[in-house]
Amino acid sequence: MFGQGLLKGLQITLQELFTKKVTVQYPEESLPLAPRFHGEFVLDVEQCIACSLCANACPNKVIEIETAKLDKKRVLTGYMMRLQYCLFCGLCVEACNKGAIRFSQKFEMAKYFRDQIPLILYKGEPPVQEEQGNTGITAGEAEGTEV
Amino acid sequence: MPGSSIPSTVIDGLKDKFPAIEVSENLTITVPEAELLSFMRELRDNPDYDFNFLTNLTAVDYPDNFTVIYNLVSFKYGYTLMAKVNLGKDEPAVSSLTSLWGSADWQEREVYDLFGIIFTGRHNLTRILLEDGFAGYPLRKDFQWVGGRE
Amino acid sequence: MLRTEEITLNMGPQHPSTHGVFHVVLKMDHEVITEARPICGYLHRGIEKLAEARTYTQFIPYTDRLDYLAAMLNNTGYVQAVEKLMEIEVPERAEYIRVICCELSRIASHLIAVGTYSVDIGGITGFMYCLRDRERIMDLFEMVCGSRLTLSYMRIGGVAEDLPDEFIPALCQFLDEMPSRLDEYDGLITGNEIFQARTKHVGLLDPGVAINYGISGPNLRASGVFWDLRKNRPYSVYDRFDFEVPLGKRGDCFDRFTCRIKEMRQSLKIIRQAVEQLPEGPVMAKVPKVLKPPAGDVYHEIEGAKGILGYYVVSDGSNKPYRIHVRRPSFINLGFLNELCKGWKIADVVAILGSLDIVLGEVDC
Amino acid sequence: MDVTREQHPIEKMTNDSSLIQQVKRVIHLAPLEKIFNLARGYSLWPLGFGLACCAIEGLMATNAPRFDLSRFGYEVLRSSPRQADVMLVAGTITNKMAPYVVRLYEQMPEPKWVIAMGSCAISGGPFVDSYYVVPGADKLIPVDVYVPGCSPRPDAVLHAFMMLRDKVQGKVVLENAR
Repeated sequence: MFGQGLLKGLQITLQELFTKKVTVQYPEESLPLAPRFHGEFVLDVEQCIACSLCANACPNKVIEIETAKLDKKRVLTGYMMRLQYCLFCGLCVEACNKGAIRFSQKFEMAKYFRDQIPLILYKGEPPVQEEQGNTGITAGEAEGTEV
Repeated sequence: MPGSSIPSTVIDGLKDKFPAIEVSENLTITVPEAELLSFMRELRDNPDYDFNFLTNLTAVDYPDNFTVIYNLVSFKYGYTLMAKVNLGKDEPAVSSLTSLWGSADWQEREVYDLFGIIFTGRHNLTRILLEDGFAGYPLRKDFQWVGGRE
Repeated sequence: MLRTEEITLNMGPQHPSTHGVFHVVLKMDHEVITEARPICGYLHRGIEKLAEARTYTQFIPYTDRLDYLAAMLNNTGYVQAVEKLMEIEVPERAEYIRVICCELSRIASHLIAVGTYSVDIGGITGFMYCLRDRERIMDLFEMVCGSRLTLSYMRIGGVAEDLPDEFIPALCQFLDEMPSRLDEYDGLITGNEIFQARTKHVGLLDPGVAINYGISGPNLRASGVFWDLRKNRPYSVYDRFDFEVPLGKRGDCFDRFTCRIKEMRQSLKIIRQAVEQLPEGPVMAKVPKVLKPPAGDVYHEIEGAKGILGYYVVSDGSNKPYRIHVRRPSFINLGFLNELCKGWKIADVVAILGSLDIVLGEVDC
Repeated sequence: MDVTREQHPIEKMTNDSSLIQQVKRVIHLAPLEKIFNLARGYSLWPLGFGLACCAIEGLMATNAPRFDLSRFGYEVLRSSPRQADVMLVAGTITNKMAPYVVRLYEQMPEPKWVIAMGSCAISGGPFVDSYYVVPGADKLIPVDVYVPGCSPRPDAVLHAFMMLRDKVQGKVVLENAR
């Protein structure tokens, strides 16, 4: 009979009227995010040993690490992620042995200006030079990706 | 994997018919360019092989030569076969297989677009992915370009 | 028949029914299509060239962006190709997790295909229902790997992380509820007379021609050709599952559509078996930190959501691939569009194009 | 000063007819404009224009029941640029597509806004090194809000829409505006 399919469809949509609503009222209530969610990055500066494994694991050379030598030890002086190039794939987090770089649950990263997008996770003063240590060797430069 | 590669008896039969072909260990057949069309026609039309499905057609830019790769599947027997044609570095050209398999049409155009390999004996060999005025063939190893990174 | 002056009509690159940036130049005699010339490449990003500057692991995220509706399948195809080249044995548990994720991805992709096809034909309701259920799969993916769309979950030698504890209960709940949802789609979309009138006996695809043109996946099976790599040439652990391959009879738009709905049911069946059989154990094989496959080449095919997805990987022995080529099913399926549209009316082009279920990221690579 | 259509102050400053036209079009009555902007902020009509992966999240999933863009009044996805206010650049812009993106933007009526969604639209993203990718939508058209992510969640897109609303309604003082 013609119109049967239409009635069936209407019946289904009518049933749906009485089921639980799936809409999340976003700004007021937020969706529960999974623990593994790939949000904005956070850096545990205490843990970071400036090994630049994360920078080397990155497919798109997003991470720029600045280090300085202090008593034959590498010290982190700068950690910047150029989020505009980031794939949010998680290879850097996976590469980190110390668990220093992690994802947070923050996803509201929208900005009005492009120059605010790069995420500066750490910016420290270079340590006081006791010997003639060289500063400012960036991991990115070693790979040949100068900004 | 069951029914994946072609049995060696079939390869031997092919060798008798086309003495010029070379078969490597993993049963990849290298065909001279001149015999490609007749070899492929034999593969498709002979009921012993019945390769009715050209699944993949691509090319590689090796330091010494271009290689065009054909992957064939026989639905009847479940055989798969990889055939290769080596081409010279300057003005590479190979005969087109569009008369045998329709799926060769777009894939040949893609290879022409990205490698600049000419497929002879077909119409409408134009760029498919890039725009018509694009200079160079991007998947060649000597292709130079400037990225947009700041 | 009365002939009129030929009209050229551009459909795309920005058109709601082209599913992305795709351009068809239609030559028409009155309302009848005489030639449909597809122009693609508006999303060509040169992924194959980018692969040559990245290591084997670093290319995994780029495979997501090919067929972004079924990223897990793209991941799997690539890592299996490299594993085949390096002869890595993947742990059992990882194989099962891959199967679960792949089939979820297939369902997600088919849900988008079904939903957008419903919009193309003129019913927004079906789209809303499909997207609602797709969100649940997205939630599952987010649990597993933290992303919704671009997943990058597979690794060469296994998967990135083991399944979280809350995943299996959530998956089982999804499996319980999904069949009734599929019945809803059948009632809403498939059973609708207007939908049937616009899709039945439209865009007929002859099986012989389809094989000759390299068409694969649900589009080929809708024409009645039994060719599903999960059955015909089982890779991974697909030979351990009991499922059917749905086939169509006529090869029209309606068959291509219903094939997808039926395939979703089979995918649910596979996932259920995989969950039951899921073994314990490691999820990652022992692979070296720096992957250097032996020099050589390999071609590996899996059954993607849109058709046969093949990866051709050439290694020169270094840690970066010499060349990677992807056999993209959407690209090859689209090659037949001209012949498929010929003789049909202009409104049917939307129906035919939608039924082919192309993803432009995959077409243009 | 008596500002009429004939005697606009700009005419005293310059003879450039195109500039005079431009200024006459741009300068409006401020209080009225505030009311207009309030209304505009609550009824942005996005252009139904998807480029790549982000279109699935930014246009389809946000319109889907879970996130439901229509709660804000933004659900009217127009396929014609003539009827749209907001262009959501969702995906990679390639060299082949760039002229069309510009043309679509130019076809949109004033006032218009652009949201660059995802890494690709901000800067070329993962494909920035490619030979065929435009490194960012702002190389072609002015962008109002950038949404990092690859691809951003639908909630993040909603957040971007609300940021754009604040900008349209003039609620935020844009720091270091140029």
